[in-house]
Amino acid sequence: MALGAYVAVSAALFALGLVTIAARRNILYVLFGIEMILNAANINFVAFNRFNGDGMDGRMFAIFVIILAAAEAAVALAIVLNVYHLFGSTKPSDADLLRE
Amino acid sequence: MENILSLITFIPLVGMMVIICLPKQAIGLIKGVSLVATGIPLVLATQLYFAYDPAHGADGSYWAEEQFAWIKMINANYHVGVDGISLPLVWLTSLLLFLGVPASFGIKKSQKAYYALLLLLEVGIFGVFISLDYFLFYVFWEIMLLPMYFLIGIWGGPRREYAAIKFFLYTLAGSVLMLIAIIALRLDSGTFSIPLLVEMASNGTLTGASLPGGGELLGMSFSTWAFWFLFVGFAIKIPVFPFHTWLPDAHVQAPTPISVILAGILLKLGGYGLMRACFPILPGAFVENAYFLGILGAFSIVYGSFVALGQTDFKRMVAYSSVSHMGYVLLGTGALTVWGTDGAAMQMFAHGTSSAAMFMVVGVIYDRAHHRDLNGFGGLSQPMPVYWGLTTFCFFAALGLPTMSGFIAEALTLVGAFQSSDTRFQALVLFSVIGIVITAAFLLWAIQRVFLGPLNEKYKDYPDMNFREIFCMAPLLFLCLLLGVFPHLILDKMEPSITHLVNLLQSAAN
Amino acid sequence: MEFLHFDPATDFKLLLAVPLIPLTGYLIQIFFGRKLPRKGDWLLTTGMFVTMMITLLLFAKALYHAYTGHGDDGHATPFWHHSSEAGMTWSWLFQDSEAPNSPLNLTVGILYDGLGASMLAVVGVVSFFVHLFSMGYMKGDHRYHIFFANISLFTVAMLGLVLSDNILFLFVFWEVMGLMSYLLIGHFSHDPKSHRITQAAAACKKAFLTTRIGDCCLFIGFMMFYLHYQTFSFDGLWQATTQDVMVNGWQSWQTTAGLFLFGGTVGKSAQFPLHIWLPDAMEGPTPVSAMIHAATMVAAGVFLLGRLYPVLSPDVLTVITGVGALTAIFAATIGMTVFDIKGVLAYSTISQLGFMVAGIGTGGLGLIAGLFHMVTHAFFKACLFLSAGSVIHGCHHEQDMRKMGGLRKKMPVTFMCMLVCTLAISGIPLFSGFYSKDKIVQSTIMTNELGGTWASSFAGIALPLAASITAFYMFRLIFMTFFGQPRDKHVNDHAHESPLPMTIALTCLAILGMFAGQFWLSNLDIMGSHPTWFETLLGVSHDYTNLSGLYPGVELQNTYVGLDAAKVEAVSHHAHSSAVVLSLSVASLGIILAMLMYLFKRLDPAKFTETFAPIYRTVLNKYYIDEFANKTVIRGSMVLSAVLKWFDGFIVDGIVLSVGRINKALGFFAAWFDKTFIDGLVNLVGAVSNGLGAALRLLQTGRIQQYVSFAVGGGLLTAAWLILS
Amino acid sequence: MDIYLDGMKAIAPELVLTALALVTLVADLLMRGRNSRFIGYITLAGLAVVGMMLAMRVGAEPQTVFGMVEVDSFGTFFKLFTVASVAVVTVFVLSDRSERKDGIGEYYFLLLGAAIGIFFMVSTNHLLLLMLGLELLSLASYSLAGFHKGERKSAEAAMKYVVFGGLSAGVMLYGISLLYGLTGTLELDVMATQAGNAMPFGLVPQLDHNVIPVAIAMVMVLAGFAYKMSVVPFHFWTPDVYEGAPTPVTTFLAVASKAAGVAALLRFLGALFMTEGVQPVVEWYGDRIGMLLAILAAVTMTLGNLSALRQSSLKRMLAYSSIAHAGYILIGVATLEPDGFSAAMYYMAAYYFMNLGAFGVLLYFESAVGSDRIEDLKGFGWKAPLISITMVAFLVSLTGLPPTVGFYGKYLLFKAGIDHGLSWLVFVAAINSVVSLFYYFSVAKALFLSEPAQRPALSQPLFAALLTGLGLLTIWFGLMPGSIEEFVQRCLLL
Repeated sequence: MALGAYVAVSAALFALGLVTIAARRNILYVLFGIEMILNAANINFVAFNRFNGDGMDGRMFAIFVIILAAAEAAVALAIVLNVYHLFGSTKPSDADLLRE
Repeated sequence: MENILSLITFIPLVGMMVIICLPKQAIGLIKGVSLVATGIPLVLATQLYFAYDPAHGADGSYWAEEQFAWIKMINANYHVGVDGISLPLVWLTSLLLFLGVPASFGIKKSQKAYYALLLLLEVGIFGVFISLDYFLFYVFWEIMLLPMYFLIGIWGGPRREYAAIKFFLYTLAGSVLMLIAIIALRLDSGTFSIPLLVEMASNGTLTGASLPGGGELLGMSFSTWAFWFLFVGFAIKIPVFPFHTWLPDAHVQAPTPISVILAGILLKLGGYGLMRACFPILPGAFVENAYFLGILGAFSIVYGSFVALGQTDFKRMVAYSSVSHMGYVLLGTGALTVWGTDGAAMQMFAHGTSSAAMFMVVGVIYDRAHHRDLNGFGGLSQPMPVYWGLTTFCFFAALGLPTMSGFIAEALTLVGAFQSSDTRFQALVLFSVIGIVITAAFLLWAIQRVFLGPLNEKYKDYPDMNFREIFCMAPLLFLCLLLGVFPHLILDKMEPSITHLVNLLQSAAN
Repeated sequence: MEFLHFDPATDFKLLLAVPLIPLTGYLIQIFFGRKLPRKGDWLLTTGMFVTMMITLLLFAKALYHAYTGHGDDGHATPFWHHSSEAGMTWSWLFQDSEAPNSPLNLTVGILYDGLGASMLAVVGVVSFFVHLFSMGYMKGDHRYHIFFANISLFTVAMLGLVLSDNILFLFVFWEVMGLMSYLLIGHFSHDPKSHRITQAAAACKKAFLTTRIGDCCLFIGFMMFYLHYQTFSFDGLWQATTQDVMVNGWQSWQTTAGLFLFGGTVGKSAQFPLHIWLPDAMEGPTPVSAMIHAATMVAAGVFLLGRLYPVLSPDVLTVITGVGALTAIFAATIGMTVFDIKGVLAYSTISQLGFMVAGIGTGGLGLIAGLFHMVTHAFFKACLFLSAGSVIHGCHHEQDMRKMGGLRKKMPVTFMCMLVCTLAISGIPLFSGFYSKDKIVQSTIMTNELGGTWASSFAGIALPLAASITAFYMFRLIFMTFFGQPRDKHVNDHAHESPLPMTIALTCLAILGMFAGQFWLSNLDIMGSHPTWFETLLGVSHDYTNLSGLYPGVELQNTYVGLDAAKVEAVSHHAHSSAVVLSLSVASLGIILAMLMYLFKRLDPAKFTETFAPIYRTVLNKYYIDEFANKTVIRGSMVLSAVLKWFDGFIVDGIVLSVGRINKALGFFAAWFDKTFIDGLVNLVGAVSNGLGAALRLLQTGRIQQYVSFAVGGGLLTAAWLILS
Repeated sequence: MDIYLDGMKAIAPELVLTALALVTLVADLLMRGRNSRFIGYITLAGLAVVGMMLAMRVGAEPQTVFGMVEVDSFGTFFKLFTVASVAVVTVFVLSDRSERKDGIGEYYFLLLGAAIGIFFMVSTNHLLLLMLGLELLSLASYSLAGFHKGERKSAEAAMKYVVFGGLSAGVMLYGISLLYGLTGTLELDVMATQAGNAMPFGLVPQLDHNVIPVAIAMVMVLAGFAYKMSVVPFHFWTPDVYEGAPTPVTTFLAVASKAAGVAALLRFLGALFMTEGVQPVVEWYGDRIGMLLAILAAVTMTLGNLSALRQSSLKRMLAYSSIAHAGYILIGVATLEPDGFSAAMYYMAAYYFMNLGAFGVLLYFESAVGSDRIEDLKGFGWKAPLISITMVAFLVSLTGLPPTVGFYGKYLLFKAGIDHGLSWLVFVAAINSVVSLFYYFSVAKALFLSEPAQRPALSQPLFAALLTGLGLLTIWFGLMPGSIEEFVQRCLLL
């Protein structure tokens, strides 16, 4: 399979992630969106590593990113839970005390 | 004394420290310390004035120089010195600040802070007048703003907040432009030293060539934009039309002693800055634009006087008269003649005394009536004859009556400008003369409205000026008269330095 | 007669003392006057007496020299001294660093010549008598000591002006006189008891401002000369100008500069159209009117012309003649309609000043005559004013002539003095005015015959007419005041002769007014065909082509140029006889008319005023010149100032505000700006959200997903820029 | 094994810091959340040790350990900076009257964790470690922002921060992956210096071939830095998070976190465009990036200042002000020249003094007045003169007026800008500093230009002493800036 295909999939995933973050009305989806972006990057890393020949940099990076994503999800979920407690909603736009 | 200039400058700072350490309640002590801390510089400055050998300035060198490295990384030095242009202003500063202390005795609010700020202000002003290093100059220039902001803002009139920030804003707007120009000059020349910069300028090596793109900015050549940036910085302080609108507000809102210092000295910083740190450093651009500066000067003269004529607020009127009077400084220097520049330098001193006295005049009546509406008085010469006498004296000094220093200054300026090799200046001089007539008109009209005619019954029990008020005003009026009759007392000191300056500029013109 | 020789070494010290004595007096008076016995009047009057004696002594020396000194052609050598002879010069601007002769410096000294000597004496004498008169007249005034201090300082300035050897110092003293005039006119504006307190306050301001316009012209004038000749000294200006003109002819700038110089005269000597301040200046105490506004200060403009005559181009002289003649006739006509006793004298003064100026404008003989008229006029006009003052004083500050009448018996001394001086001003032989005024008329005739200008033709008609009118209104004054029946019983009952100091002053001045013209007693030259003492003193020749007594070593380029001396002399003789006839007839005509109307009541003035009602009203209202000036110059200035004030507040200041206004579209800035700067004036916060820049604010919505979108959008823009650039 | 040991020695401060973090965590557990102050003191002591260790390293020979950690003076500068900021923030936490006394032991742990992230972030040329450091910092910051669990504002701030931060990190990561794909390496200096077609091939062939992918990758990576520094258009989170987070946390975000972003950006750009042996085409591309940064600088400072103008909350105003300052710092960065970088570093140091000070005073006002609204400070200057005067010194410095350290910093930035053809940007910055005067002095105005307030002052001598000390240093380094500048120059020898 050509590199282009991997990159296309990753780009699509990245774009989908962005749209999810920006458009979904549930904070959990927003977090999913972030995960999608991270995974889009992961696809890239692995694919590029495969096509760039030897070396393990890309794959290593991908592993670290997976760990990062997990950590971030943990922290984010804790925060979201707290928000849900205080605002009684999972809609990100409901939390808008802080604004102009 | 080796370090006389540093002593003059920093003794007020010591005084300020002492005041800060004193308890708030020890008002007598605070006033005493202020008097001493402003008095010693006055004595030292007087001594310096008489010790100064004017011939020293004929080759552009400085007196009582001190120099040592300050910030080595950028080659900024603590370099101070005076010449015939700055010395009279240093002396005037020491005098006005000294008189400013007793003039402030009427202030009852937070006196400790007031006198501390006053002394800090003095440090800044002295610093600007004696600095020969551009970086040092700039630092002092800005240091001055802060105490002024608070002095107007805390002890001022009803709209003091507006006036204070407006003052700060205008001056800062000018000075950031100045800063850019200073940096560009430094990058081009590798030095902050004003004498060195002047020397390089006269050798024609200060062209911006070592800046990227030859130092062009927004399509202007280096010397042009650097000149205008510096000029605007100083012109705001003078103030020249159209940068003057901070002045009436600042003056009107400031308490009397601060107005006195503002009009007496702070405005001079602009004119002084032009002569010391703008024109000789960028003589080429100056010569190119000299006529335009002349126009600005002449227009300010006439414009200021007409606007003053239309005022009903006593203090605002006096403030606009400053706009008018300071126009001579630009007109005189722009003409590039020795007399014109002498006149401009003298005008700074003369206006420093007469306008300071005028603000004291306003202060006297404001303290009693708590308003300044020119139309609200009348016949005050009956209960207050001494006040009337001194006011008349002062106003006639301001309108340039011969035998007063203002006349010498204005006459030298006008005759000097008339002789300019640029004959277009003749038209400007003729135009400026309108300002002389109108100045007389609004001052006399003010006298008529305030002092003459039937007495307004409300004011019939007003006490005449007390000793303190007379003490603050009399020395200034005496100076007006003294220098009007014996102008050589000051012209002798200034002239060699000024001739040197004019020669420098003229050689750029050729 | 050794003591009458002029000795520079001592006499210049005396000359220096002349202004210094009253100056010292002034300083003592201003600080301690209130505490001195009699409020210090004796001190200043004594001082003035000493001053007067010195001026008279020095005048005598000049005269002695003129009558005994011999020159090559039998004429007296010019009496002309400069203090540099005694080593008395003063480097004014610089003393330390400049060579004394550097063009940058200004070296000043004292110039003492025939003109100066006579003027100095006039000032000394008049000032002393005015001081003396004031001791009686001002008695009881609540600012008595200040009054004396002020007239004393005024005298200092006038004396200094006369002694100046350069135009700049003349200008200095000129302006100081303006100040003192201001203070003295406004004297009553501090007096709560005065019923004209408001008018006095306005009058002093008007006087100063009007003359200041002239002063500025003068300043411009000598500045222009300085530009070309680098000198302020009279001597230097004469030499430089004549030499320049001999080579290059008269140039247009000289005409312009000359007109500006003349502007000074117009202001100070109350020539049309700047004469408007002088009638108002009568608000001042009468001694002030006598001294400042009749004898000395207003004469300074004429004196100035005398000093600067060689630099005035023929075109300027033409204008001077025209303006002078116009002023003479025009003020005289107004003088006929005024009922205020001082007002008549005021217009009479303007008219007489017009005579002098017109005379100087005709040049040569006219110059001498004009200056001479300045001298004689000083005496008789001072006396007239003081007499009027005496009348007013006697009538308890009543100035309206319609309420007087029949005062002849109540105030005999005043009447006699006033009559003498009226005869003098009317130009009756034996009285001083005749000899000077006659010569002015003679000069106009002469000029016209030698090829005159439009101005001299006009003067030739206007001046005799004015002389006639002068005689008319002066006698009208005499008849209305001193003759007939008392018109107001109250005034008349309380009228009384003035106290001794006043009458002494009056008498002495009247004597001078009678004899100051020609020594007709000694050579019975009643018609004045011989040179007057003044001409002798100035050392002018018979034909008036040589004025080297006035301007030594100067070949005048504007006086009878290219004319044969013999022809000039012949014309002069011829003109003299015509002038005498003309003068006498017009004077008689005026007097007879006045007698018919006011003494014998054969003609009713009311009929005339009815017949010529529109003209009368115009004249009565002083040709509406004040109104015109008010409507144009003053109103114009005020409107301009109001416009500029508005401009300053709303446009210039508004530049910053308009930055804010532009930013209204851009957002917060304007809102903040207005909130802080136009406190509560406009609440723009609402308006802001309508603007473009609401975008900026709307961006910070508080919604995280929108932030994300904006950030992504911004990032895309950034990437686009990076790619496209 | 020697290499391994040397490496451990080289990263000893990081190790000690990690240990310290663990100690605080364990201690908190052991004390069961009681006596949290004690943990604060432990933190301070530990930071002092770390600080001393770092100080001893200044000027040491630079070395690379474990193939990716650069131990050099540049890093040391920012590490010292971080240690100092964290120490001051710790003191803030200790003095924060609104903070609970107990159960906040993890506060210190999180601060230290963030510091560890910064430590690694600023000392690597390897994109992996950079990313890890950045994420560690971010994760700790998210938690800190939401530290006040019961407060809606705090929770909202944390939520916004985590979403925006997650997105930014994701974008940056994606950019890194692209960069990796384009160049075949994660090491920045290799990207810049590699020429020819051998593996890894570096940036050169890509730039020769087609710049668009590189541009996209670059912008994505820069977005990560921009987010940390609050540069437009990645600044949106700043005002809201700053306002909602506890004030000491805000201080940390404004000072240490921003400095970390600056440091990482400087290192990124330095390694990519300014290393020895950089290929001409890469250098050329650097100029484009520099111009991009210059434009962003202009927009950022203008937006920050204009928005700050109408804030009524001091805290939010300082947030916008910190955006504006990011713009100023970018002037130095955009020059892509050593003197510009040193100016930026100097300004960072200046920023440290004045902003810590300003936030400290804010903290004081919050305790004393109970509000951060500027209006509520009216006349308080007369009640608490010392702190208020100190505040004026900070404000003057923030505005950039002499004689303060902020002025000198601005001077250096302007100088670098003019010297490298960015005069227009300097002009914009100059105008901006005039604008900034308005809002900074609205605080001074409120403090002093009104009648004395009724509310009594709060006596906190130690805290006041700390602030006064910062104030004096602000002025002292303004008058005698030589020492810091020398230090900066020594540290910049990359």
